[in-house]
Amino acid sequence: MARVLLFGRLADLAGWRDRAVEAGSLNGLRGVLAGVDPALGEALAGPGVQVAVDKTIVRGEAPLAAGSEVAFLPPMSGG
Amino acid sequence: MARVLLFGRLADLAGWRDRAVEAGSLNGLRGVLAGVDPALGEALAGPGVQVAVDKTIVRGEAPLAAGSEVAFLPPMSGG
Amino acid sequence: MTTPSKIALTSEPFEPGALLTAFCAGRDETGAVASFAGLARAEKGAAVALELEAYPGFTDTAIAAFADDAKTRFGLQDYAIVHRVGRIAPGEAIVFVATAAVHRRAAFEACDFLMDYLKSRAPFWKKEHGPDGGRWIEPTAQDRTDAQRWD
Amino acid sequence: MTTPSKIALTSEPFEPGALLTAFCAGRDETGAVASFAGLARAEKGAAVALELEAYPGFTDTAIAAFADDAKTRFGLQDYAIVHRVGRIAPGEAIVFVATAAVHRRAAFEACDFLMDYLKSRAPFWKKEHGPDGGRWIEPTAQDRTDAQRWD
Repeated sequence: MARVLLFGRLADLAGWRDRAVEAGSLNGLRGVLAGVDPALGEALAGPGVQVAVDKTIVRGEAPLAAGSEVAFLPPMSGG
Repeated sequence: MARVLLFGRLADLAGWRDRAVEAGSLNGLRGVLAGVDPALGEALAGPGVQVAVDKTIVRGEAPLAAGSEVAFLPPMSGG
Repeated sequence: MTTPSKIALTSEPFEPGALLTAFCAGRDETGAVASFAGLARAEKGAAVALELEAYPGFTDTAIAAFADDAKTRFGLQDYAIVHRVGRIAPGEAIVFVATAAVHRRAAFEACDFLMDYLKSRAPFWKKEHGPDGGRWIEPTAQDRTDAQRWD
Repeated sequence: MTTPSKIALTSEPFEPGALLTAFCAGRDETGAVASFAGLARAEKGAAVALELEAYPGFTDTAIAAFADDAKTRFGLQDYAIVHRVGRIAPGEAIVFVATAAVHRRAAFEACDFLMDYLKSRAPFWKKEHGPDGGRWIEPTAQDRTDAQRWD
């Protein structure tokens, strides 16, 4: 199980911001999320959305260990 | 009588900073001060020393009314 | 200076003046303390509240990495950064940055530099709540221009 | 803003943080408050005290004229300037400047501009007291360079 965190407009779109999801890789996780909520799946793949695994930005595919924290980060606005 | 104020190193040099002096003009006042203390007279005429009469900078000669306040201002250092 | 430089994210209102008092204490070799307080604007009623979201453990780490680089770049003795998160009412402080240096040029430039980063590139997500609801916003063109001054 | 901009010369120690608290109060349309505190340095014992002399009624008038021009030039909502006079111990505040504006660029630049003026051209006379006595000092080359940035 990975812990998935959504921020900003992604959380508003999904209607949740913190959920446990069964997935062994980032692409697998994207597939699960898109299967449940296609609009969210599209938004997660949209321009400017970055992904952090265990608080480190990753690009492309990555394996997920049990207990990994995966955060989807829309474009940052600054404070 | 004019009220004469000295600032910064001029006051240290003269040994006073506030004194009443009888004079009808700025040049007259300079003459009186130089007569009493030639080193001070020279310092007051030195480079960068400005004169304010009633808190307004004046250049050259100026008449002094009774009760005028004359301040000799060495180069300003900023705060 | 032995004072540790400090970054805090807080969901509670804070007082910039109190932070400045703490930051200035015991600084007999500092000379220059520059600071900046960003306050939420009411926009004559068009802004009801500002909502800022951070990712704890990611946002503060990113800010610390940036600020420690700035400390070296500008030769700071010290800095302090406090950033509000959550819902912020008009007039309340959003951010406070203070920088300490021997001379004022370094203190001013570092404070300005840190603010440009915090306002344009730091990992926050910002929602403006108006009378008709909320909207997520992105950096302004001015924010990008300000940040690029340092590149 | 209805807050009157304020200039004060004081022979008593003052607390920059307390001044910032007062300056920030009730500002729900401000957005940006930049401030600067100049503190006396001990110079590892080489500086025992700083002594600043002002000409009341002349110094404050000159500062006010300059600052009011700056307020217009940078579109400030408000400013506050408090300057210590007399004998100042290491670690004590010499000067505090705060500027309020809608956006941070104006607040920062105006604060920097006012400090350059205060440190280099404002009508003060400054004496540094060290272990071996005091000496009157004049603006440094850096002060003149800083001030000339704005000409």
